[in-house]
Amino acid sequence: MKIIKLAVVALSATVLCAGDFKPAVVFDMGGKFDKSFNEGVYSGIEKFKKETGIGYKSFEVTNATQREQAIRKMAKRGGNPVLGIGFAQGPAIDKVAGEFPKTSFAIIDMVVSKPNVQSIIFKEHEGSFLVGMLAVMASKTAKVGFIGGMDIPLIRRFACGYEQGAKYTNSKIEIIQNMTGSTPSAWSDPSRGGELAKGQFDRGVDVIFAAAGGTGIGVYQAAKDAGKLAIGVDSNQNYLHPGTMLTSMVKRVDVAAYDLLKSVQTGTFEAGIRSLGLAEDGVAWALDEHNKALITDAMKKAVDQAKADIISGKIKVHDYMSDNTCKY
Amino acid sequence: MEEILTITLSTLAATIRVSTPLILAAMAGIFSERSGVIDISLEGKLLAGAFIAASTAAVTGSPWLALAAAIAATMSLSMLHGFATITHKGNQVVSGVAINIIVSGLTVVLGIAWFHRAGQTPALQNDARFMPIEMPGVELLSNIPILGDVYAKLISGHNILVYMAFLSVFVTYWILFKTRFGLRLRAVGENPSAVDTAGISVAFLRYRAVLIGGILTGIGGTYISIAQNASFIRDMSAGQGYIALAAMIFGKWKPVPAMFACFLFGFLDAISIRLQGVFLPLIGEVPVQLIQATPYILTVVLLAGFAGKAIAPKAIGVPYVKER
Amino acid sequence: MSQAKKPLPLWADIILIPIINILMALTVAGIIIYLIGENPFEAMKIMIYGAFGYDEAIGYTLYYATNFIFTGLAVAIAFHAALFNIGGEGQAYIGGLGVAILLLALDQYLPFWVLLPLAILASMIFGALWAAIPAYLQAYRGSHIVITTIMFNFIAANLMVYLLVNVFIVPGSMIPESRTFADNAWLPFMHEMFGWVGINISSSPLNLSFAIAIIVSILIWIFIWHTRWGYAIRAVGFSESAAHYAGISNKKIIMMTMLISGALAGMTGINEIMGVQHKLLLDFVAGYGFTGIAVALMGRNHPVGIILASILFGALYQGGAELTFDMPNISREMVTAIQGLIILFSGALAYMSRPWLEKLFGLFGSINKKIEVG
Amino acid sequence: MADSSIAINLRGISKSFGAVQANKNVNFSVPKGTIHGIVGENGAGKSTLMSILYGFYEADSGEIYIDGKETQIHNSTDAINAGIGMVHQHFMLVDNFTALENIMLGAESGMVLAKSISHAEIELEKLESEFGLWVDLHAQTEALPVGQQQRIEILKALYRGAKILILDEPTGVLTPQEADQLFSILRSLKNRGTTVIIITHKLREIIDLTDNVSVMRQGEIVANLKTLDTNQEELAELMVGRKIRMDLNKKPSDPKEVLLTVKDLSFTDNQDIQRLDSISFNVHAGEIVGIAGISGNGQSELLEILSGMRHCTEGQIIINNKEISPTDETDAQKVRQYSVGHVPEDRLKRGLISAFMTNESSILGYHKHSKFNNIILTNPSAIKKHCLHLMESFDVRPKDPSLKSANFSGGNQQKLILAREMDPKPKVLLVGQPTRGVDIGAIEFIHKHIIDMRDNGSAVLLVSGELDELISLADRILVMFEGKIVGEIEASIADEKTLGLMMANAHTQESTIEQAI
Repeated sequence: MKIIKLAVVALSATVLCAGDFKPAVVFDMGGKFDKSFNEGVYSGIEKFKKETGIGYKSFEVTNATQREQAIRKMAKRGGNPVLGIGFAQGPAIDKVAGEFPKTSFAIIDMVVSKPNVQSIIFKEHEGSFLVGMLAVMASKTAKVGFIGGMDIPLIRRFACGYEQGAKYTNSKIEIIQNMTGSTPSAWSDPSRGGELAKGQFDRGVDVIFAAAGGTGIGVYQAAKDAGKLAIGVDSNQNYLHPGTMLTSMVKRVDVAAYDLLKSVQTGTFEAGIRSLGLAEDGVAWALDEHNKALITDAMKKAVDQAKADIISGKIKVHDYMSDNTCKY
Repeated sequence: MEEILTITLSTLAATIRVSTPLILAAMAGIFSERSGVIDISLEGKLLAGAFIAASTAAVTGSPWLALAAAIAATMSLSMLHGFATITHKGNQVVSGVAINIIVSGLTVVLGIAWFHRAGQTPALQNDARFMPIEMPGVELLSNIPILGDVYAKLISGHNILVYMAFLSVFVTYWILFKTRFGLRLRAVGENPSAVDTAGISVAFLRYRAVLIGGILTGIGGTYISIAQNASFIRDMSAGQGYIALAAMIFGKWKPVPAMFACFLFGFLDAISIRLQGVFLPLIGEVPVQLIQATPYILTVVLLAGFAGKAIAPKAIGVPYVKER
Repeated sequence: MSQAKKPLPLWADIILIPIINILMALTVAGIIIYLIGENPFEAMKIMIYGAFGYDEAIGYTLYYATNFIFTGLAVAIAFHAALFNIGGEGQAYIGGLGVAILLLALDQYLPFWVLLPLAILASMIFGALWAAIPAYLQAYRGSHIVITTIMFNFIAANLMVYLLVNVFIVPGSMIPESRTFADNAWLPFMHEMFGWVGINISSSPLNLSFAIAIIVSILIWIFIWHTRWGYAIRAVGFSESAAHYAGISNKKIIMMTMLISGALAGMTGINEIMGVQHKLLLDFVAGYGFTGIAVALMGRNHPVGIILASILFGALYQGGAELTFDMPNISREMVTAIQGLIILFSGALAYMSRPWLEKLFGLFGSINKKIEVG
Repeated sequence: MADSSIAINLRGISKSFGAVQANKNVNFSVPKGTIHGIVGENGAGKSTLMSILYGFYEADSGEIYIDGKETQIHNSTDAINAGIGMVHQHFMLVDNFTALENIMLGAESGMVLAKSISHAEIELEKLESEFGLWVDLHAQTEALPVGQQQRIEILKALYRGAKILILDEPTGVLTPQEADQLFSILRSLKNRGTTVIIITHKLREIIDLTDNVSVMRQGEIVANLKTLDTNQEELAELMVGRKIRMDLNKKPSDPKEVLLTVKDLSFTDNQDIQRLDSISFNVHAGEIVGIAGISGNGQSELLEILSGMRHCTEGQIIINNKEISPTDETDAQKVRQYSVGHVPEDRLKRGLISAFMTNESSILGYHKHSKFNNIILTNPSAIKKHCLHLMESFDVRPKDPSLKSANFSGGNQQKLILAREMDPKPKVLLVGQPTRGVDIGAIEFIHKHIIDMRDNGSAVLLVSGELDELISLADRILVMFEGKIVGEIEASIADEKTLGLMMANAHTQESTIEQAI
């Protein structure tokens, strides 16, 4: 009996920890329904909530000062873990994590070196490589396009992987690239996204990969209106316009967020960098009933092969952020 | 050659698309300001129109109902502006600023309450939107070089609101200069006492002018959310109301010149999208921000009288009080 | 015979009417909250607690208030000369640029007590310069200052994007922001200063600039009502032709007032850039310039009123952010809407309540008289 | 009471604005087809009464009968429908409209303008020839001379079928010749059955033109008379309410050294209109020089230039042996330092700031004076003391420096301004319209103080629209016409008739008074 009792005590100790477990998420400016990055996190934690019945606190940031305020408030109110979405929250997490050394923090898309922070980053270049291949294979004009959000290294990383994948398939392919803007509003400007897409279509592009958050919605809409193809980003956006969405370069932020909560719940949280690529299923290309018709077996085969080669190291996809250039 | 034509045409077509809400808002501004009421709230009305249109379209699926609802909403804002500035003789700029701020907050608040999508409205299916119209004869003309392309890409292939915007310019011109209402409207913006002593109600005249502005901005807002785009996104008017105001001043409060000013500003926007990252000979890379700031800079230059004097209606900004 | 209307007593004019205006705005806001399906009184309670309930909240409230005091004073002083400076947003932005340039250039070389006055000066000069062009155009070319200052807001926004993206950005960074200043270029936070004297309060962005804002308010009060320059500004504001008769140059007053106004708006940069962010970043003004209009209108262009109105708006901002934590249905934009309503009711509809107040007072007056007679 | 031979019958009309009662129980009637004059001093309530008749204001109480029928007039439309037209003192015209558009405005014949225009052209052709009211219908209104603009106003009324025409101070901006033309038009209107009401404070016009006359004083009608039965003297007495002593017990002047010299002064405004044309004159210490002229002939500009409010284009001004122009960039404050006082023509717009407390208004123009300032801050107690001193010396009531300037009566405001400008004992005193809109008691007081200034050795330049004021106050009178000085006359031998002729510059063409303000 005594042993059992001890076990119960030990168990209850973990349960007590779990009682401290109050997930808190701070979304960034795009908002949790951006159909993309933030929304991916949202669906991950919603799934967690459904499965475990544990609720969470969330906040959507609307100005720069609020990031730090929101994260601190979450930590203060006992939030654990506190998850910050997006690189812009890096400095805030860095600061608040120092003030609350006992709380677990996590950030997506940015590296923060603190003993209680898990930095989740994705190898977007690997996934982009694959959708670049698909784009070229689907293109009839041998011209593919890329529309980024803000002109920042992270987006360049997408672009560079995409370019490399495209050239890998057809070295003569022409790639037209545009960035929506240079301010955070570039993530939520569908009108401009649509105009950029129309501009690319007029120049002969017939497949566009948009890595531009909410701006992408305008790109996909324009593709649909023009009868061209588009590639979604971050979340699986295939469902938006079946027949138009060739595929989506999925960043499994939902899985990452889910795993994070799970790890804190079970006490297996680890600080440090979690780098998620093809091998970890952190990035992928989406194939579902919405785009089945667009992906031929040959395409699927070629991409699956490339994926295996990347995982095995046979194909090296250049990471733009490693040297801020796109040389491969 | 082929490519230059394509790029030119696509830029011009983009110009038309981008100019449409500007034109509608600028005409709204002309009605209001010609009657002596400054209308800074063009921006807010565009935004409100966009929000209500997208919401209505999302719920009912009908673009026409959406248009009607948007117009109703913007007309209520016009009534509010009129109530503050015409009935209560409040400061017109303050009232306009207030409306802009209220709308930019309320659209998000209501959007979240209604749709739970962080202020966005649900994406619309095509039948809930105003879609491009193929004009008759595109096929027929397509064999004619240049002209065929021009017809197909520039003249045809826009949605009905675009054509309404163009129509609004000529209707505005006609009303303003060829009708009794227009004569009185222009008079009340210059000398309200003259209108009052001629036995015409200054307040009623100004209310009508402001309400027409409401109708036009309602159409403009509808265009932004359910024709140009397929949903409402917070602050999606993005300063177009102010650009329209600038265009109206640039056009010296006259409909046709104001339309050309809208084209100019729309063209600058279209070109800034296409010029991005392009190196021009001699100049090097043109900062996109410079192109984006050009409408504002041009307006300031014009207002400074360096590009012909812009003379505002004389009684503008002054609430009408019978002198004592 | 109609009864001659009596003017309202002074207290009704400067206290009662503003309060009625705020109440009307809050009532409309309450109705909206009710329509969204939340309890407006509950929301009010959360907001008040969130704004004043604990020391960190008060810190945030006063931090926001600091910005509003600067932009509110900027709008107010222009109003005194009958100018409508709607460009506080841009002037504050550029003022912050001035602070950042100075601190980025000199934070390695100079100690804090030298940097502080220089930074204040830089914020003022940059803000003033940004106001100078619209001012010049109004004074000497007759361009409408409302329109030009709006345009200058947009020009400032584009200029700042260009500079941040192309000049100030840290190479390889994701975010268009400058590097963080060295510690000696940081204004002390209020919680740090209290810490020096042994009082422990929670950390918040509230910093020394709040004290600067209060000092500036006093200086502006003295300037407007107790110097010959303030006299000249008010003379021009009330009657341009009388000022002209008195030999006060309208043009010079426009220039002087707008330069001061721009300088005040520019000082927002001290709080935001030197006090809180410690680096130059995008959109740090976040609408504070526009809020300044509401603050000035509500504060009746008087520094005391402006400080009170600023605290009210600070409370709205902070309490509003708090509200979104507890009532997910209400977003921070509710505060924006309330702000707009306050501008509407205390600006454009400021005197809506006046006629019936006058009647009410007339009624009381006549009753009093009857009593006296009786 | 339905006497249809009476065009207008007003009964018991009262109207007040705030605390000011503008009309008190006014009764009078005007027979059809007559010209009826209304005279009264400024502020007697004439314009208010006519604005009520025209529906611009609504009376607080009283009835209006038109052609014997009680008529409700709430707004101008009602008045127009009742056949009333009005030519306002300040024309109600849209400057950038054509004459035709202005006439049509509000009386268009249909939704679309083109039809209205052709209709109006035909109608107006008829009216023009019938009454000799020739106007270039397609000219921009602002480009037309005032006389023509007035005709547009008359045509406007007639085009609307007015049977009753009200004219408010129609001759203020006209030369006597233009006025004569106007009168002959009015007579021909009368002969065709139109009833005319004319407001004026010029008694000669009443005698020349009208059939009947009503005299107003302090908001009330004090007399209704047949013009044939009365004369100017009687009317003047009725207007003022007592016998007027034109005689101010003024000692003959004793001019000493020259304090103000004006040489070849010219001024062209920014619309390229020459307002002043080589004016030269002197004013000596101990002398009052009056400036006469129909308003808009350069008097205002002259005062503004001498006081430093404007810069002249050419010429020389020497004040107290100091030259101040034309190269010297000067302003009103600097000119004051040369010992110049300036009582402005427009008291409310210029002389003080209505929203200021009176102690603030009492240093307007002197606010930089070291007396009122410490190094940085103002000295409120010195200012208050100064204000009390001014109020004391000029009997300004109520004696409350913290009261808003707007809350004083016109006479007390004017006294405060005079006190402020006279208190530093300026060598040169410039005075514009010192008694406009001021009640009688204050007028005498003001006149006495101006003469005292002269007797104490100041040089006084007086611009006034009231000829009797000029004649009684001034020692010499200069007459201005079209920016030139066209004559000079000793006040002792001047009378209104001679001055009137000089002001009209009888031998010049009428059409040349253009663009008068």
